[in-house]
Amino acid sequence: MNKQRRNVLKTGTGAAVLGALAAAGLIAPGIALADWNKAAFEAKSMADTLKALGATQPADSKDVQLTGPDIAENGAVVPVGVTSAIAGTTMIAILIDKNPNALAGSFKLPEGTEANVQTRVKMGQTSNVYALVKAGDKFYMATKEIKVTLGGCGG
Amino acid sequence: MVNPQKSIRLALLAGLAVVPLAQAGDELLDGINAYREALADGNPSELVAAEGEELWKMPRGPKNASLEQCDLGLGPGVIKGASAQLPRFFKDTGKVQDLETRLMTCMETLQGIDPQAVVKAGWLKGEKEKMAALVAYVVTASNGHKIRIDMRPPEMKKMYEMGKLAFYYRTGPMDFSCATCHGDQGKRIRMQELPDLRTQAGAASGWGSWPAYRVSNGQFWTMQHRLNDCFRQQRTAEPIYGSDATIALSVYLAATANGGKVVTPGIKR
Amino acid sequence: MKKISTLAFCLFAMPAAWAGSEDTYAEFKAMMDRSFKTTGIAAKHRMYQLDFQKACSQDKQPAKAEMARIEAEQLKTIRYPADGKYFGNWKEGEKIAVSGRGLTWTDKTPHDNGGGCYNCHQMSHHEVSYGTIGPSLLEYGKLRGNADDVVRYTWGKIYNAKAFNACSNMPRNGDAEILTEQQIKDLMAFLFDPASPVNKK
Amino acid sequence: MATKPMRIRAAVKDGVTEVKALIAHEMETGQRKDANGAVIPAWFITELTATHNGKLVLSSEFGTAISKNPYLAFRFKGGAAGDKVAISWKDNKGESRTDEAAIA
Repeated sequence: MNKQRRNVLKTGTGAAVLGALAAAGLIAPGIALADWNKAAFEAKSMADTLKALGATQPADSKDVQLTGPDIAENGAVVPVGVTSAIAGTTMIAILIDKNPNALAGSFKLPEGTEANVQTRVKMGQTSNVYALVKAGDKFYMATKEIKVTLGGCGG
Repeated sequence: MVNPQKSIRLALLAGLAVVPLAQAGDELLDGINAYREALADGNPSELVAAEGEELWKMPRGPKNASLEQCDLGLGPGVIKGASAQLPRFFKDTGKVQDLETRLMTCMETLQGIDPQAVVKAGWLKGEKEKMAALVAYVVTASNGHKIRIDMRPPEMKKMYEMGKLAFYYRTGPMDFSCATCHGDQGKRIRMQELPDLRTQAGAASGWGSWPAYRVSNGQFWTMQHRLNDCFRQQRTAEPIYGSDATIALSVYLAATANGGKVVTPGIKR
Repeated sequence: MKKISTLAFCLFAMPAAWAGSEDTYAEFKAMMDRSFKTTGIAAKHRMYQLDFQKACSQDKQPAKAEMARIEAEQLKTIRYPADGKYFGNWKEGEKIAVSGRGLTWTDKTPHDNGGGCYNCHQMSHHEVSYGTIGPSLLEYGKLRGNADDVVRYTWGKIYNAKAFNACSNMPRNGDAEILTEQQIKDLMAFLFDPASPVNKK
Repeated sequence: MATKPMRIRAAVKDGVTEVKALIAHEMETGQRKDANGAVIPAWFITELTATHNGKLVLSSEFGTAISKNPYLAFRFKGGAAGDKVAISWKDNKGESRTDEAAIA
């Protein structure tokens, strides 16, 4: 399906075809532009995930900020936010070292969208969480450890 | 032969003299409070409430009617502030009802839906899932209101007495009652702080923040669901959905919380 | 079985300090009776109180004499290990202390239960998620040593806490058959063993 | 299985529009088991995009570690009261949904 769509786009008649598909309710507008990075999401280790994202050796940067609680009462819902002060930031990704698959999500930022996203992630256990940022063709990173603990009884 | 009384004193002395109060726990609690604040914005209960609004307005049941004429105590169709004044005594049914049993009455009288369809459904399945959505919608309309339970009717006074007895009723293999965990100040289970439900402040923070979305399982829980799981953890037999004991407990909690602020739907661990 | 046999005596008797009328109490019992049902292993007879449970079902503790009477009665239920060995494996004990599972209507068997100790007690140096309903048990063995009377008292307390405080919040782990003798031995080791994280940083 | 509506809030302040969205989705990891021990199959949003008056302002990819009923907040320059912000998602079962809200 994705491959087909890309081909459609390449032929130049894509816009019209996409419009028709969207109108028919077959695809949602805009979605055809995205292309789920299976290799990155299915990678297990941090290293393999970074590789799949094309981010070899990201530099630690103070201009990337990862916000999140020091301790989460429940790993099922951990609020995290990433901001980047690096000009020309085009991508933000959130990685969790000790999860079965490190990559939680990635966000592509078109011109005009601020490098500032917040979401909520699942954590299987206490782990380092990484914010990965792409600006130009370089990658930058920030880290924070988030502890996951048990809340109520029955655990 | 050991003198057990002497041993207790020894053990107590050792405990009190040497073990410092757990200061480390306070920093952790601060951290957890920060975590909870981060969750308050964007409460997924909104998604459930949106479904509930649709259900409220949708003609359903054998009578193909909506719930828009349902009287939750403030007149037909009035939901603003209604759940802040529940449970209450209803003359038309001659009963003290909580939000859920009152909604069941409306579903029966307006829509022709058998209350047993709600009672017998599994949690968050079938008619109970619909009930949860309706509850989310209704309680959202009381967010920020004051808890105002009308305790004048004698039926309410009696339910309060019954609820208080139920609150302290120790039973089952673990000898627990509600008061085992909620009958003292400043206690917690694991990292979970426990409101002291005997006091106005404790009851207001507990009663006033349910129903709620629970992030641990991603579910919206009504008060009946909350109470049911309290009894499960107490290891008692299972309370019947909407039974008098559950309503009596709700009256006891709500009346104790009177004057407190409603923050519903809540968001919980 | 003894739980069911006491049932007949307490169904309609009021707690001693109950201030309301006998009629109201009878009505309360009737309400409880129609409000609960058997689900899975959680049979309805769990709602019928033992005498001491009833005595402890008020906002105040019973009178001193009543407390002493209950404690004496409960003390008789404690069974010390037949082989005289009080200590099992602390690693198993830690698992039991961590687990809060068992005996609910969603549990399949009444035999595979946790101790739920962390729900109420601080216990080890590394577990930060502990409750405060009970006192801290950190460095339990290190602080108290392992003299016979301390060991025997601790066993008794785990087996039936009501023998030492009639209305204790702590379950009767042995008497109510929540934990097995072996599990209590493992918990004892967790509390006393110098190598256990209760005692060792 | 019908999809459920999202809740989208968008507000403009000082020339920047902040969007907050709650999306109804199970986000099942594929690593949990049901009561009978059978694996509950993965079911999660893979792609999510947002547009402002039809122009792309965010395109994201999710894995199974995004929480159930995902929450998302982001900001873009521009936007005026009454403009439309639309969010679309697609999941690994091929289901999709679009909802929109007016900027306040």
